[in-house]
Amino acid sequence: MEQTLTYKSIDNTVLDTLTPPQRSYWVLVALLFAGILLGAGCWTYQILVGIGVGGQNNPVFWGTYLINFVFWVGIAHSGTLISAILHLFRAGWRNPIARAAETMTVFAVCTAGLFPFIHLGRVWMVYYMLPVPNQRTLWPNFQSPLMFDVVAISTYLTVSSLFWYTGMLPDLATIRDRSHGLRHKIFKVISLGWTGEWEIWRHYTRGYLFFAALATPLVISVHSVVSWDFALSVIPGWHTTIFAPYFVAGAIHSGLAMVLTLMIPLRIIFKYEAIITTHVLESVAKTIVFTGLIVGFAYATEIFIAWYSHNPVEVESFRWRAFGDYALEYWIMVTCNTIVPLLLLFKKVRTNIRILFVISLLVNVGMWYERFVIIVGSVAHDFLPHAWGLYAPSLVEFGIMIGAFCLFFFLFVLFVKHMPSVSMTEMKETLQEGESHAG
Amino acid sequence: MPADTVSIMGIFSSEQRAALAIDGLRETPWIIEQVYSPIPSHAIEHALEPPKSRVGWFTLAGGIIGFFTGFFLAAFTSLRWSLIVGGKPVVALVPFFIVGFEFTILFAVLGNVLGLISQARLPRFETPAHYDERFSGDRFGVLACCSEDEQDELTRFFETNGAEIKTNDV
Amino acid sequence: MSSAWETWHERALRMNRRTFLKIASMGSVAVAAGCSAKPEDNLFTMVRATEDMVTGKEAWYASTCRECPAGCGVLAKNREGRIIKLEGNHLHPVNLGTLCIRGQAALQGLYNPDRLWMPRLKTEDGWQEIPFEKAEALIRGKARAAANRGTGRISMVTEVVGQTQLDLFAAVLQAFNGESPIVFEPLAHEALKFAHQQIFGSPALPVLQMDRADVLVGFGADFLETWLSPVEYARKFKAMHMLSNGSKGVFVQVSPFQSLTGANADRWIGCRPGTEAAVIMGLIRTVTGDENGRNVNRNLRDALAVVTETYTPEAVARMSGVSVEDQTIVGRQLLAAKQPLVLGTGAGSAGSHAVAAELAALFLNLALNPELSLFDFNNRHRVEIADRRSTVLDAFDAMDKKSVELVLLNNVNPVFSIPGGSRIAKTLSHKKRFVVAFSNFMDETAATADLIVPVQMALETWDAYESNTAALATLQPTMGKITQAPALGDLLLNLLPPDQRPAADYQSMVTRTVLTGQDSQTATTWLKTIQKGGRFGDDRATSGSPKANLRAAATLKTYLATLPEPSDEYVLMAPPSIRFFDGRGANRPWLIETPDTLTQIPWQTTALINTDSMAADGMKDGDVVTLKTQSGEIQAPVKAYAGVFPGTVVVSAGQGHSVFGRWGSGQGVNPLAILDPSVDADAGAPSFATPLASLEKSGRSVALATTSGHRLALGRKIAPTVAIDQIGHQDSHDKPGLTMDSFPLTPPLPEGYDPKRDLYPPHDHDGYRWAMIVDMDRCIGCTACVGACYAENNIGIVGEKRILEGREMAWLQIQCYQNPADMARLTFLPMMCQHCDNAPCEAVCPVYAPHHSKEGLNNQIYNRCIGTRFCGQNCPYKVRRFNWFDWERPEPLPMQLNPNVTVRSKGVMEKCSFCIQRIKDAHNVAKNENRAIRDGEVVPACAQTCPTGALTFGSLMDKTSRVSQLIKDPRAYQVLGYVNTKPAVIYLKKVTQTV
Amino acid sequence: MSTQPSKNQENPLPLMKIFYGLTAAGFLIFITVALVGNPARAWQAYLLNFLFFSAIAQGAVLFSALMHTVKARWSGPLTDVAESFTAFFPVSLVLFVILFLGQQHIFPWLHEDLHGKEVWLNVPFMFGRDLFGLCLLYGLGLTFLYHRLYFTLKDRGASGPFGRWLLARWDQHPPDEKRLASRMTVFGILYLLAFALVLSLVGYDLVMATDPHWYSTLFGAYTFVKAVFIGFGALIVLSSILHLSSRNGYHVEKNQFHDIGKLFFAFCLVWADFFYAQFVVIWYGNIPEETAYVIERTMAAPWNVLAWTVFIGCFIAPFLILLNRRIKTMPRAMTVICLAVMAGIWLEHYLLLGPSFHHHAQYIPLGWVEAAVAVGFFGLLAAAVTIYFKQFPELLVSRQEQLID
Repeated sequence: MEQTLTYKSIDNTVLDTLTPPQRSYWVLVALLFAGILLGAGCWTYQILVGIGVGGQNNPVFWGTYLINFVFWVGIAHSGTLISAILHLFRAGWRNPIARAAETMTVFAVCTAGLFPFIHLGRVWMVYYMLPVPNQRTLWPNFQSPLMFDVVAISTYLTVSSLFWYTGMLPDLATIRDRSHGLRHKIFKVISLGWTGEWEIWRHYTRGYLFFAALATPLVISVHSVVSWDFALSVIPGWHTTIFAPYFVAGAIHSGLAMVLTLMIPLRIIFKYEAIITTHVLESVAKTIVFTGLIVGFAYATEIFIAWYSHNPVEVESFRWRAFGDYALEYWIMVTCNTIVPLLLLFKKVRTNIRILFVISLLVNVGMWYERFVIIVGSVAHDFLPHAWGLYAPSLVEFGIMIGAFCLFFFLFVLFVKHMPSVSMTEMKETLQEGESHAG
Repeated sequence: MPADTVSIMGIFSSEQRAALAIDGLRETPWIIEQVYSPIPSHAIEHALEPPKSRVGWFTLAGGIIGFFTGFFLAAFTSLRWSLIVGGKPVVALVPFFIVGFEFTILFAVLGNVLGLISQARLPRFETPAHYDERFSGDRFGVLACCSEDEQDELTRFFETNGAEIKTNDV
Repeated sequence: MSSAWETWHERALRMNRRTFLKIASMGSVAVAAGCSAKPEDNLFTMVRATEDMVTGKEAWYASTCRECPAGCGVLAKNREGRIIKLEGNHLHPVNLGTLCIRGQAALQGLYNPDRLWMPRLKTEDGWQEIPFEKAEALIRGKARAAANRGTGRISMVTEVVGQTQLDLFAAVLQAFNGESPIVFEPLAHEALKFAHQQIFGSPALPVLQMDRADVLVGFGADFLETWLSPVEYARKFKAMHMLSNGSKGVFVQVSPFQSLTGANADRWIGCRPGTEAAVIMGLIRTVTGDENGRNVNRNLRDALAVVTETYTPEAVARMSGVSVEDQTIVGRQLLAAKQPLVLGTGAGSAGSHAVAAELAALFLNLALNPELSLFDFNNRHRVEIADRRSTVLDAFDAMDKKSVELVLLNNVNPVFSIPGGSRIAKTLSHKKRFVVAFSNFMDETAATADLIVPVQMALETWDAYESNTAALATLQPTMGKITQAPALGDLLLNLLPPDQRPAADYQSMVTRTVLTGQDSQTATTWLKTIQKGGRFGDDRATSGSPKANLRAAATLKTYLATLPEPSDEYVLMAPPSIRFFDGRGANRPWLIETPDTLTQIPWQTTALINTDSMAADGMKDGDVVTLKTQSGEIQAPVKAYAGVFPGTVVVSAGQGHSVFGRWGSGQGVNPLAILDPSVDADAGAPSFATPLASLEKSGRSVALATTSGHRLALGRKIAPTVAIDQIGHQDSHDKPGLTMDSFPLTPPLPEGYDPKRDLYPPHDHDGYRWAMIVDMDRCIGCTACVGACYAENNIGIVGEKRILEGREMAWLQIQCYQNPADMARLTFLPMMCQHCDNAPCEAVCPVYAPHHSKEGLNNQIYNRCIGTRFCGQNCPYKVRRFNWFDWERPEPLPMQLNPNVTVRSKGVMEKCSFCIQRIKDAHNVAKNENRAIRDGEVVPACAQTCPTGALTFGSLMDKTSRVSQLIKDPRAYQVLGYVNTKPAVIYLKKVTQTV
Repeated sequence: MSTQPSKNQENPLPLMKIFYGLTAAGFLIFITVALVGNPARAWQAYLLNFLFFSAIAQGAVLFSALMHTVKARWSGPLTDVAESFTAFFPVSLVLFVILFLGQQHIFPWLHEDLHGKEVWLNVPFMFGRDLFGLCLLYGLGLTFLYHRLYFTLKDRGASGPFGRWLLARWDQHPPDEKRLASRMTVFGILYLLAFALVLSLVGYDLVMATDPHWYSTLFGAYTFVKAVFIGFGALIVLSSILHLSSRNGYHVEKNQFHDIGKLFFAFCLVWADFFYAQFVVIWYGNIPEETAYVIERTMAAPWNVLAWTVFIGCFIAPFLILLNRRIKTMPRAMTVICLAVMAGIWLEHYLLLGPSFHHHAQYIPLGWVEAAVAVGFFGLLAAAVTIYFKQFPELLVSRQEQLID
């Protein structure tokens, strides 16, 4: 496929995606916006009446809000992973999807960032969590995992946005040079007068490398921090050392799946076949198998150590996970996250776009349930039997969840139609390498 | 530069050609004023052998500052009231390390951006006259200057290297 | 149990200082009571602040609890003119400073939003509010008319009241040619009284000196819940049953339904309903048998021989289902006892069976202890003045015959609490008859009246009440008026023409009662008495126990004939409950919201069925069944319960009101309605048990609003027990280690830290390290502490729906763990915030809302909390409570709110604070007197009210404090200690003994 | 350690003699101590070194499998060297079997009440499963190597006896190259999986279980990350030495050194991360079941000294040094750093095992016995690798055009 690509064809393919959209597009946008309004409505209602309109209770103080938070932060991960780590490893298949992945990251972080607010009992007091003293010079508690979150997530948002924007600069210039009128003016500004002269490239390449080098540990740290929201507690099923790597792997797992979920339709709609080749999708698929195996390994380890520990609380906690009230959720999680991805070992499956798409959806579902099983399943059944309880999400929570999904896709849909959803410059680089190998 | 010099822009359709031209020019007394490229080309880099960028120092500085900022922020704030939580020491190094780490990354990145825009002198508000819009697409430009009398020679040099010529008269 | 006495004595002494503080003065209240104002007026503006009414400072008034006939002494805590809390009066001999949950909830009667503020007259178009003067005039008119038309045209039915009031009633009725008032009490202990009458010649209810017994055998008397004087007997029971120098008394309960009382027995033995008497007869046979060395009075033996001969162990086993072994065990215990005491059935068995059992029980007591040294015949419970059920019913039936025109009802609800109450309703609603209900609530009976006149409640009025012969307790207005209602006494006095009035006003009558017999008649004496809350323990006649009349054996024989033959038909039992008594508590949210300790279910009424028979019938918890008797049918969800004899269905009485305010109406079911309305002919005892015509599954099933997820500890060291001979022995096989079983006690003090184990350095506390010791051997699960906690800490009421959702708010819960080996063996675990030294909840909060105070408390700053709920999540004990909503408090309930405790708004986490407001008060007092806080000076609400002294609070820094002593107890352990949170609540294991 | 090609004949092979010498010396000392001196100590040293050197070999081989699986284009000559460590696999297996003799001294839990853990912690089962695991791992490793060799030797020839034999075999019945290629990939992947599982198992069984009451879910992963860390270290050391030694044509590009250096740096960070991930969780929970173990090793004397040494030697120092870009491209410098790190990890192994064996030690009981046994094991490893290169000397011939597969 790559041979047919030229600088021009790349530019044209990408620029064609920026043509004025048809009505159907705006309908979609409108629908998504309606979804957002629904979510916003539910949230307002919750603020007015009280957090009790959700399903949380004692002992399950945390419900879908935290589940969705972790879910979206997870999604947010593979963006930077693909972009940064694979950039360091110089894996060629990264370039076609890097831009979309980074975009996904930025929007996913925004979506995730909403949930801690939605989750709060007194969201109007949220500024207590900002690092500013109150009138009696009392500051937030930096020993709290939630403060780690505040620091980590905001850092992550800043860094990934900057990374994303910096990466876009050359492409913005390209669009500027191919456009007229208002769009020209806008892109003239946002491309910061990029001229691709060597003096700029010299520093740019270097800076971008450091970006990647810094983003990589950041990705890992951020989801480790998220995992420590749970692991630093004492609750059986939460308090376990494997959580940090396990969550990171899980995050990448879900993120890659989401990349496929986004890329496959994009590829068809925008005729990206030449750029986002099946080879690229395959590589993503293979990585999913890998991450799937890691989370599988983690599931197994948890169960094994719980059994090995002979600590009655641990043992019961994990027995109940697999065979208790949430057994269904548990097995959905295991199946979708570790068993189903194994299908991708077969080239036939990998290369069949439809199946690939379905599997990517299943993994997303599985990862959502993983968070459910961990967050709800552990506290519902912890130390004192008399305090055991169950939890089921309420309609309000579902409303907000729908709103969140709509918000994410809303932003993404707006982006792909107005910004280069594939990095032209990096594609050209890939092309260059391709030639040099050929020659 | 002296008043009697002219800048001539050779526009190349391929990276290699541009690179060769650059190599060629560096043998001659003509000065390469500027090189334009849609991609960070290795070939051109080899040809130009530009000095190493100093962006990294900004990044490093940012990182170091960040680490201590984060760490001391955490320590300072907890010492305002010295409240004991969970029986842990008021200044708890182990968890504060996380704060320190995140700040390291944050400040390092900010330093990096600062370095980038200061070194590359971005943003720029007007594009140079000799800039060709294709430079952001599929063309490579080499701008060299010579004294007026050598103008034809340089032009010929470019053409032999398969470039199209773009001159902007001063 | 001398040591037991000491502890109680100490308690009293310790409290004395404070007591005098409390009753420092009154007087101003008289003023307050004198002035009248519109109810809606804010109290504070009404009450003139006088020396004892300092804003921001509480004043205490001694009075008497009238929630049940026991008549415990209370101290009412008055802030800015309104009572915010009731505590027991330490000088009152009945309850020595403690209260039960009903006593705690009395305030919710006072401030009940459904309370009536104005008289209501029934008209064609519904109820019409009329002024009190009009109501009074109306009654006077009716009374005059009735009196003129002839004698006996006026009758009155009253609850159990003090003698002063009773005399007044009599006088007034007489003045109008009426008959003497009927005293109606749903739980009137007719059978017991009858037995006493038969054997000793008078229907007395003597006070028992249970505390001096060493072996106690009960046959259903629920003396920890409703029987005679629960608080008193709870204390006395623990006095005999608590561990003291290595031994403790024995308590065996033989009954069809375990009930809370049986759950506290060393051994509960189930028997077929109604056959208690048979078991007792078997025991008499054993005891009076020649073979054992016990010298039983020959005449008695002969008298009984004829009756007992047929009751061979096998026969008894066949009738009652109590195995021969169990009978011998109980017999052996009784024979070995020095001071045995046998209690008959409580309410909860059919009339004649109860009579038989009570007679037999008395005879057994005689056989075991001829001089009945544990019966104080000179000191008798007030409730004995209540008329037998038969008398009450006759009175109502006679109304038509005698064409009674005016009926006065004083705070009684026969329509609800008498089986077949509908008949009474019919009588009362007869159009020719004018019925006046002196009642503060619209209940089933009031609804049938023509005129409802609210009168002052116990805490608002002057009165005197003879809790028992030895204790004349006084009542005084403890607060400014929130109602214009007159005292009943005054209202009745005004009915009489001024010249015939025995006194100008009722208060002076009370004064007279109080002063009679006192050497000085001065106002100061009166004042002192009022301040103390009554005249206690005056010297009274000390005649020995009366002569037993052995001919009663014959009566016993006839009654034994009525005992039921073994059959497999279901029997419905409707025992009164500790929370609702006869049902009068059913409109008080604290009582409804507090789960029944045995089922852990609030709000709902369940039908308890033996676990095995339920499984056999293929029923599961929550299945709704239809219970049919001759008198009707009810539907209730079933709940499996091991402490029920197979073939018995237990539906505790009290709920299921048709009319009883917003919380009472339509909540739960009323089993009384379908009980057999007939009463025993001679004894006049009603039935609280009736054979079921049928028990059918309705097919419906409801969710049970339980507050307990699971009832077994699953081998976790949560509520362990220790056998009495194992105390002090290392309970875990291996040496102190790191695992759940081997983890050592780690006090929340620097010495609790071990550098080999702890990653954190120990931290010191500033002067005090507050801690609580919970003696699980003393906890009887009565939930008085829970009620006190609700009252003290302004805890919200969430309602049935929220409970089902798992949003209960109780800071302190009595959890109940079952013994997997014997599901009927229960251990009660009072669970509240453990104020850990390494509290997992603190560190995870991003805003320091929970943190560790200098005195070791786990503080929760409400206005700092942003509701991340991380703390609740990370609390191993799950004792943190979150305000999911703003909880409703309809007016005038907010008047009860404790001004020293924040009322939490939605979105905020809360939990037990060790009553920090009381600690602060103690700090202020100590500071003013410039000394340290004394041990025992700070008493949290729960510890203060506990009738058995199971909770002890103090500072661990003070090495001489009681907590510091108790923590050395070999029974001491910490729940989940191995998690290393170093809880400041240390539990003492429950002591079991095999019987 | 260096090895030399059998190309230049005039050179006798002193190296082999040296290595055999070291081996012999080490094991003589071990046997003497084990028999007459202090058997416990000898066997514990044996266990320590077995774990350490096996991990090196396993980790180094992982490099080749990994590079092949991710189709990395830069690894070039490094993979050849990485594969040479397979030579230690058979040796390691034998060493493990020998370990069986010392069971009394290396399994403290044999003398404790385990409250039901016997189901898992009993010698036959443990040896059974670990032996099986190692066989599986090594089997897969060797099979992978076999396929690799086919392609390597095909276009580079083989003069060593074993190499010749292989080539001859393939000439007789040439295998289907496509199938071979794909099977190679499969075995590469399988090796990666087995690596993770088996090393976790070994970590749990032979290290974590020495304190049968302590557990940490991450410990298995921690073990194999550590193995990768030192494996890559060894790889760098060996290839640098070969690169520097004038006596062969082996040559590694600057950027290749840079890349492997970056990988090593990365795993330095991962190792630290995995350590911290366990430490912070246990620190924050403060649950004695977990803390006691950590406190004894990191905070209480005498072991805390060792802990700090390890931490500085394996993380702080390398981290600060390797931040610098140029240093990664200097074979000499990298050799020193890697050796230091490996020494550090060796101590770390000792830190994990020591306290379980020596309760309430007043001083760190680290001495010549451990050192001697280490020397012995080193000799074995070196010898094995040398033999490997004697079989395939072509691997050390410089190759300009680097093959990519």
